[in-house]
Amino acid sequence: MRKATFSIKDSEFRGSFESLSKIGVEQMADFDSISADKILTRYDIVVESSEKPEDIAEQYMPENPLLRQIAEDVMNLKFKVIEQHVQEALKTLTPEEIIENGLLAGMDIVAELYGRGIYYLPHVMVASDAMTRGTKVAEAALGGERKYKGVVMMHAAEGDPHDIGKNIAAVLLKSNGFGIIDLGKDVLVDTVVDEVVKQKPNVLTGTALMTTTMSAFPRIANRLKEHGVEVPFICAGGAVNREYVESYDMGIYSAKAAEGPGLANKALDGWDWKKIRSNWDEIINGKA
Amino acid sequence: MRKATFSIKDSEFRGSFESLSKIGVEQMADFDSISADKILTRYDIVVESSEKPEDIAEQYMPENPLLRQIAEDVMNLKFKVIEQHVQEALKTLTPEEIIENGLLAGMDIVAELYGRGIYYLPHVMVASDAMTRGTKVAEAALGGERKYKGVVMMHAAEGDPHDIGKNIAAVLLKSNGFGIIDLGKDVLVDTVVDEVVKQKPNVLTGTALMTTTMSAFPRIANRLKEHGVEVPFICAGGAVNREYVESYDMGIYSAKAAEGPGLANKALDGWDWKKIRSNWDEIINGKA
Amino acid sequence: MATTKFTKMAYDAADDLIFGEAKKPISYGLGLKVGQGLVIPEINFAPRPGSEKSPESLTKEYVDYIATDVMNRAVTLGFPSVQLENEWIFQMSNEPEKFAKPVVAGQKAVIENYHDKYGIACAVRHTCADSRLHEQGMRFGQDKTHNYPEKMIESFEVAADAGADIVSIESVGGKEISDFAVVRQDIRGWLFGIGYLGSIDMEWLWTQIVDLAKRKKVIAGGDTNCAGANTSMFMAGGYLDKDVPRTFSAVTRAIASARTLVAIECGATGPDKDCGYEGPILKAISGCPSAQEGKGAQDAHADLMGNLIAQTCDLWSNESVEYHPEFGGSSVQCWLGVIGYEAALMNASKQMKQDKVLRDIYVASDRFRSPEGFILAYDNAYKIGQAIVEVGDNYYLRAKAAGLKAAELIKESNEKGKLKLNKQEKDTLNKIITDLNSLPDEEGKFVDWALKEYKDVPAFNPKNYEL
Amino acid sequence: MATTKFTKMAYDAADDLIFGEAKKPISYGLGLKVGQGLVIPEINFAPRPGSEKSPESLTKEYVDYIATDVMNRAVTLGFPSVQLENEWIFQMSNEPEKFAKPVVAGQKAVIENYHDKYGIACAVRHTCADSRLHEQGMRFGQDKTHNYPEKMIESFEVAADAGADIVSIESVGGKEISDFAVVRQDIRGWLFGIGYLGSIDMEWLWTQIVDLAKRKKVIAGGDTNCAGANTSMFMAGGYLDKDVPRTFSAVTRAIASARTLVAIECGATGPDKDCGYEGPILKAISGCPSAQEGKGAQDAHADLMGNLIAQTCDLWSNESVEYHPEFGGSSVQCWLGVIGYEAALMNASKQMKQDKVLRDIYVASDRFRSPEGFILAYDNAYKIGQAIVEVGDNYYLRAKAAGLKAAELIKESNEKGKLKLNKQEKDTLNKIITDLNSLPDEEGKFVDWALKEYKDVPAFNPKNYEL
Ligand SMILES: [Zn+2]
Ligand SMILES: [Zn+2]
Ligand SMILES: [Zn+2]
Repeated sequence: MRKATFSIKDSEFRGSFESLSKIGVEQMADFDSISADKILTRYDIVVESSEKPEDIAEQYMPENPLLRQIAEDVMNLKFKVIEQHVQEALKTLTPEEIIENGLLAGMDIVAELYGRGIYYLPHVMVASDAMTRGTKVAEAALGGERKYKGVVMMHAAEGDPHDIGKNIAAVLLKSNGFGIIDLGKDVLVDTVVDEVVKQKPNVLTGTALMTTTMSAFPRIANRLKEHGVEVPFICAGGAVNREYVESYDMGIYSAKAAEGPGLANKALDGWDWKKIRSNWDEIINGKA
Repeated sequence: MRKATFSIKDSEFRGSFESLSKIGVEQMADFDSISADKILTRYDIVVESSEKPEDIAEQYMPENPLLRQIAEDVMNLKFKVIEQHVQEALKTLTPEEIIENGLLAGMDIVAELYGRGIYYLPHVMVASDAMTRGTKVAEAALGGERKYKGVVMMHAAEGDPHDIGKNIAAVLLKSNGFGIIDLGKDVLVDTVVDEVVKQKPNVLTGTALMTTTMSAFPRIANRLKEHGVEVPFICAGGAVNREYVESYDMGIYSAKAAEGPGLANKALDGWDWKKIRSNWDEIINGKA
Repeated sequence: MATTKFTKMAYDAADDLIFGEAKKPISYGLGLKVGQGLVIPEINFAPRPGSEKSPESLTKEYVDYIATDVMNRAVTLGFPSVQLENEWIFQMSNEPEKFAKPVVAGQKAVIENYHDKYGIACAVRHTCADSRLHEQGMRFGQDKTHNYPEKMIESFEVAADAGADIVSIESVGGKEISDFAVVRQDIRGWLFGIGYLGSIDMEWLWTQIVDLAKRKKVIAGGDTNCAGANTSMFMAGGYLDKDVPRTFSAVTRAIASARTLVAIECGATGPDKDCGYEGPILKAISGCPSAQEGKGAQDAHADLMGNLIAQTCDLWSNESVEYHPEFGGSSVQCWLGVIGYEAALMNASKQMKQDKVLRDIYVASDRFRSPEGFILAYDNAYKIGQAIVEVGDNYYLRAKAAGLKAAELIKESNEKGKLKLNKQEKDTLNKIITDLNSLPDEEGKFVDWALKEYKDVPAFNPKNYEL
Repeated sequence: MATTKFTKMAYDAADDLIFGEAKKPISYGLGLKVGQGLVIPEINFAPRPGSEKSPESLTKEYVDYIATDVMNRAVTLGFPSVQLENEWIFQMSNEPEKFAKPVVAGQKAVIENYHDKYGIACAVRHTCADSRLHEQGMRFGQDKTHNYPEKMIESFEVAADAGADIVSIESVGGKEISDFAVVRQDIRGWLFGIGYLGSIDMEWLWTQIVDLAKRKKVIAGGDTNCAGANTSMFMAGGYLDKDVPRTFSAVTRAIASARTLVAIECGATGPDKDCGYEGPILKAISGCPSAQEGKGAQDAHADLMGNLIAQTCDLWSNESVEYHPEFGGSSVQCWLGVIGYEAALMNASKQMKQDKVLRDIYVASDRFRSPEGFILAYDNAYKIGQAIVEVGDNYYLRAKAAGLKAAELIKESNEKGKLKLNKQEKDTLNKIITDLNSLPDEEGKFVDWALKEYKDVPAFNPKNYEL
């Protein structure tokens, strides 16, 4: 069999390389002379908002000055002074009011700014850190346990160690007033099923970054069904896609962490997984 | 909203175009000076057989000189003289012998040469035309109807007008000794089902070039099942893929027309569709 | 139905042919400027099987999923312009008002939103199906069962009224003969089917499409000999395929160009269809912009000129991909990325004033990969164009001249030792030259011979061509 | 564990950097020659979910389907060479003898057949998984439940013994800190996680891999900061994404290069991993060949430098695609076509003696598309390389220098009016410069501060880094 004559002999390569250097040709182009506008369009700059965060926030700020201060601390990432301000407010306001109308109200503003692309994710994360600090102080003053508007149980799929997506989603849900039960990462199907049956969250979430781990989700869904338990099961992560998630009962697809609160709130409104699924596009586009 | 500044003004374009012509720069490269070997490899030439068709054919030629002549006529595409040679042979040989050991034997050689890449499809088609002419003469001399080794029913899917793939496959199957019932193109599911139930072919084939027409196949399979009929159903064509075809009962995938005879012959060996399917790779690779 | 046939070249020299620029540029859609200095990606897609079960599910697929995904990704990556193409599925052609209208209107609404919000230049092409069945009849009034010729024209009306910016078709005149001929490697039959009958049918069809497009104020883009030359190219395949020799498919491509040219002669303005690989020949003759596809169309098929065919394109296409998820997003998004970045490369080369260098690197990659690409290299495409316009007034003569010129160019390069040919390719090439040269110099004699020779070809009815 | 750190550049000038050629070329596999004048496509794939249910079904998927399809398409299209890459799935890493060995051996047998029959140059890369869990322990003897550190090294043994030509990994040292930092836009934390801890872990890990590779006579290719810088880049996304500003991700990329360099300093020879976008910086410093991916990797993800990143590549990759059918064949075949033709384009430019022109067109396409691509343009990559080698002896200082240099280059171009930045990008850039400049000049002081600052980060255990 004749061998294909494709090989490059080392000497050929070195020869051509050296000759260019000998000639000393300066070949690098003058990149600054090109008009990037004729190659690409900076749509992010095209739609850059000229609105100031403070102006947008104004319409959502609480009237009560103490609550307003707390909301501003959240929005402005003032995690150092927020605890002190919460202590102040506790003198005249209930912990529930402070949490609901101060801390969570501040996060609502942050979410609004994030939705408008004025705040980026890091703002949300750090604002949430601030909110968490303030919340700890307020919760300590509660009589009993804090009542969340709902509970979301979260996990990263069995065999999957990636949890950054889950962690971001947890922060956004917490910032929206949900109680979070975080089972962690690489959580066995058995564990998820047991915990859901035991603790009865309003919503279950799962993230999977690898296609070989996402098969845990339909297994969870089927096992829950066997137990007679039905719960909206929001599935997300790089591996999953809408087609896959909608192929098993309870599966609700989510592409971005920011979609979490919108979907979970529908569960609180009494929508079962079927209703959430069939109205998915409208929910995501804010039209339902 | 600021409009993106991407538009090319007509004047800019014409300007740059004209200046090149004015300069009269002859920019077209000297393509003949490049070494294509360093860019691509002509694998077809690398493995080009140096064997002559006649030498390969020698090992398969019938001994009887009359049959040998007929086989050579097929192999050498001598459609003008083949009828005459068949008439000659009928004086001393039976029509069955002539068909089996002369005409089909010639096509076996053609198939061998085609498999080795020495003959191309057009050779096969024209050889088959020659074989068909010879066969007509021999069949006229038969006492009763010709007995084929098996019968293959073929169609192009409901809604699909493309039939070149089917036509090529039909020629190859006929050249392999099968009787063909060609239902044509854009054949209703009902018609296919009725004809299979009525005529009971050994094998059914279907081709679909468009993904919106291939859904006819599982419907045919289900309807046949309802009738209690099971037949290997070879599905092919640009639209279908193995995963899809193996998703319904009876479906046997085929990527190339040349695979048809190999698969159909297994049905004659008594293999049901399940056995053909699970041994598919081996059959295709000639190892079963 | 007189049309003005091309008897001279729009370009003075082959070297003037370049991607992103055309002698007869055109603007349409929402700010889309074709052939005016930038190459535009054209994304082409198919709905998932099952989505056609109702107009609602089909519209959701095409509008909420496909079109929205496309525009999202185009903006995300910063592509200044994009064209969407829809090749109409059976349901849309069969019941245009019910299935096609909401899709056309819905997609237009989506791109209008993105244009308004971001300023992205965009347009939608609708390629209606040629659903005519040769054996049932290809002219009005012949197919009384399905009325396919009438339905085909109706499709264009619906498309244009509902929001299409540009309409096209992949017409099938002569295919009954070319299918018969290609599997028998009969170049004379192929010439009859596509060069002659195909051209007649093109004239009948495109006169109507151009008229309709004028009335409806949409662009009549162009056609492609997908049904003929692409069948031939796909059967020829690559180095492991042994069905049709690539010298045969190369010559069929040249013949096809003489036929696809008819659309432009009827008044189509381009850009013609992405899968019309004969585009470079047409652009050389007519100066009209063209859409092409190659390495970015691997989702639909492989070819042996993945880079070369970009040489003179004004739109760069992925041919077609079924909508489904990939790791990187939906399939339409992934392939838009592939073709959009290729357009960006070509556009960047213009900024660097190195577009002709890039063009020549494209050509160098595949010039000798196959005779098919070799004859389409812009310098050879130009020569084939010249052979056509020299006898431009006669469909038969010009198609034959195109085929012979292609064969000669291949032979010349092979004899020089540059374009290598395997044994089959060589033998076939010689047979082609012999066969074509054996044909009469007069159309009438050729047609008389052909009508006798091919009278028994299944589905062939001379009445389809008014013969 | 002393390694020789780079304190000078392998190349004299940025302009000497070009695709297809490396100062330290390497040959391996079946006739594969890397960095010796030709660019090679590297096709990367994932098995379908469900195929992992048994070693037999997994082997069938990887060997009978994937590898066979790849080699068929490479020969069909005439590609002179191809490299296959396997990123090990969980089952293969967890039970290497049972699941991985037959796959490795089977694929090797397939490519050997094609090499013997056609002469195609080929090789297989196996990228073993870094399965270590930070909270369970990353050094030997720490994770007593899963023994992941030990299992990870065992994977390499099995891969090398069963037929791998080149081994690589996407290691995760420092990720617990970088994940925490990226969502908070904390560049100092990111520097600690990847620039410092990541480098320490790289040294621990790569000393062992290089030793193993020498013993087993396979190539120790290299690493990538996929776990850090790619997380940052993917979160930054494109023009519609508002999670992480692209000035932040650009600086993380520069910092990552100082960390990925450690593999080479331990003795890895390259080509390193396709998704290591920091590759151009490493090549400028070390002269070792690199694999890259961009517009051909759209199947796995989009990026804002689809053309630019080809500038200095020696292998061109598709990153990953799940095996499934497309119109054009199987997905691996379609994407091999895309990357194979791009390699052909680059190789054709060498024949035309226009490779540097093509390189510059690649760069021009995306230089100003995002700060991320801007700093990787070979001239800027070279400058970042210089900043690294200037303080090359110290992991902390060189990573900080890399980050600061990247930030300065961005700022300079923006102030000139060339690289545009949106408001977030600008504010973030200024904060980055302030933050990095506020850090101590001494590693000891930095580490003391960081250990306190990040002590509560989940899964962070200084013992993992012997601190
Ligand atoms: Zn087409
Ligand atoms: Zn796909
Ligand atoms: Zn990676």
